[in-house]
Amino acid sequence: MKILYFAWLRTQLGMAEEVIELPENILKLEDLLEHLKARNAVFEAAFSDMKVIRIAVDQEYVTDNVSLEGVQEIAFFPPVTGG
Amino acid sequence: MKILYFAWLRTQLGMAEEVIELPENILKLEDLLEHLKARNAVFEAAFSDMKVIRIAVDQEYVTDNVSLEGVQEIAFFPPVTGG
Amino acid sequence: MIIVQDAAFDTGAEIKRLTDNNTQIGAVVSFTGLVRDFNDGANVQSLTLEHYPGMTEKELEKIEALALNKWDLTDSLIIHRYGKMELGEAIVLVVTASAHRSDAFEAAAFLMDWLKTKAPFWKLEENSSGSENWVKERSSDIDAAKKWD
Amino acid sequence: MIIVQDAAFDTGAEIKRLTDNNTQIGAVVSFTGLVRDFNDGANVQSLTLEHYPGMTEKELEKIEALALNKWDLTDSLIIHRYGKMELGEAIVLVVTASAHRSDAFEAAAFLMDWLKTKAPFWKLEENSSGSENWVKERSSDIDAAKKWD
Repeated sequence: MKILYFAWLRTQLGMAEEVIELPENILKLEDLLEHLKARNAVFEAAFSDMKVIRIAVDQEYVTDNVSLEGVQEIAFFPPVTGG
Repeated sequence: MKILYFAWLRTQLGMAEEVIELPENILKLEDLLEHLKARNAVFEAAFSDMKVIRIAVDQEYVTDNVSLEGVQEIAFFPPVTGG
Repeated sequence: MIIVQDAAFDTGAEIKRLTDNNTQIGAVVSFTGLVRDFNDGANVQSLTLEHYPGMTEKELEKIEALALNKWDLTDSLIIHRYGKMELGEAIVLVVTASAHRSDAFEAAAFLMDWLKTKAPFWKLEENSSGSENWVKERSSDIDAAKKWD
Repeated sequence: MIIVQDAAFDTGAEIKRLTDNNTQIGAVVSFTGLVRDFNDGANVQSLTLEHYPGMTEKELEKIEALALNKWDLTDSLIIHRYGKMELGEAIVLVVTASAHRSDAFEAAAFLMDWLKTKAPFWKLEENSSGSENWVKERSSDIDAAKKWD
């Protein structure tokens, strides 16, 4: 599964994208978030306030704790500021 | 005093403008209208429905029976349709 | 700025002229009104716009001053043509520039609504059959203008 | 039509392209968003716009489809740039064409409000002091978008 990071999340994590093999116990979005935060202090800090993080699953906004079955691409990013 | 007519009022009256010497008994706008309507059937018909006539005195819209003292220019025209 | 002219204008060039060399502008809204092939009647071929020279300019100045007073605008422009125009030609242009998009949008809509009900212009439609028709006042235009009272 | 590109665009040429040869259009509204010299911070010198290729296009298509469904539009166009832009450069263009001006005005305002809150773009401001700053979400943008719900 591909994970994308944009804007300050990208610069803070020092990473624009990564490809991960999901451990078997990670079934839903919340599981993935816990998995990422458990990596190190940088990830934990970046995802400490989920109010300032938006999530897209296969390029569609999600706000629920969706299943990751069959998902190809997840993106984490700050609220958008285009226009 | 100059009187201007625009749009269908101009074509109906066959006149874009005229200069008239006001008779002494014509003091207000309503007096002028009666004076014009008394001229002939064409003027009477043109001014028969004042709901479809707008009036500007010295290039300012008026809706009241204003005094004509010192007035240089009166215009009669249909509701505007620009833009 | 207000301009009343018979000549055609170029919307893009006018927008550019208003915004060039002003780096405080974040939002520019333009409205262009064109001669379309149906209006009061069908098969409109051309329009002739009559106006009241002198009063037209005064009314447009007043309307622009109201907008500049009501919204936070960096600049504004109204161009209104008179004379004969063919199908697809631009009749009127309103451009508003502001730091903020809501001011630019609202002011442009206000300028058009007021111009439609206050500026002394009259449209004569020429149809393909050769007949002519003075365009009638629209109640929707009156209602649109009232919402700014 | 939606276009996501790094190249600059010409507002006037785009408006012309949308309206030429369509004589049913009576009203064209354009919104151009420009890099201005103040935003979250003062002394903005340039902006870099990051986006999410793929999702950006999908979101813009959805927003345009909503507008075309909600208003009576002859045509519409959204151009949004990404990459680095200097002061005064155009970032975004929305053009709406309709037989009626209220549809063109409302649809353009809606497109901008939704684009501001839904399209995955992020602005990095570069200030004259050399510092960089990710622009923050604005509550006024969220409120503006809510009014169309």
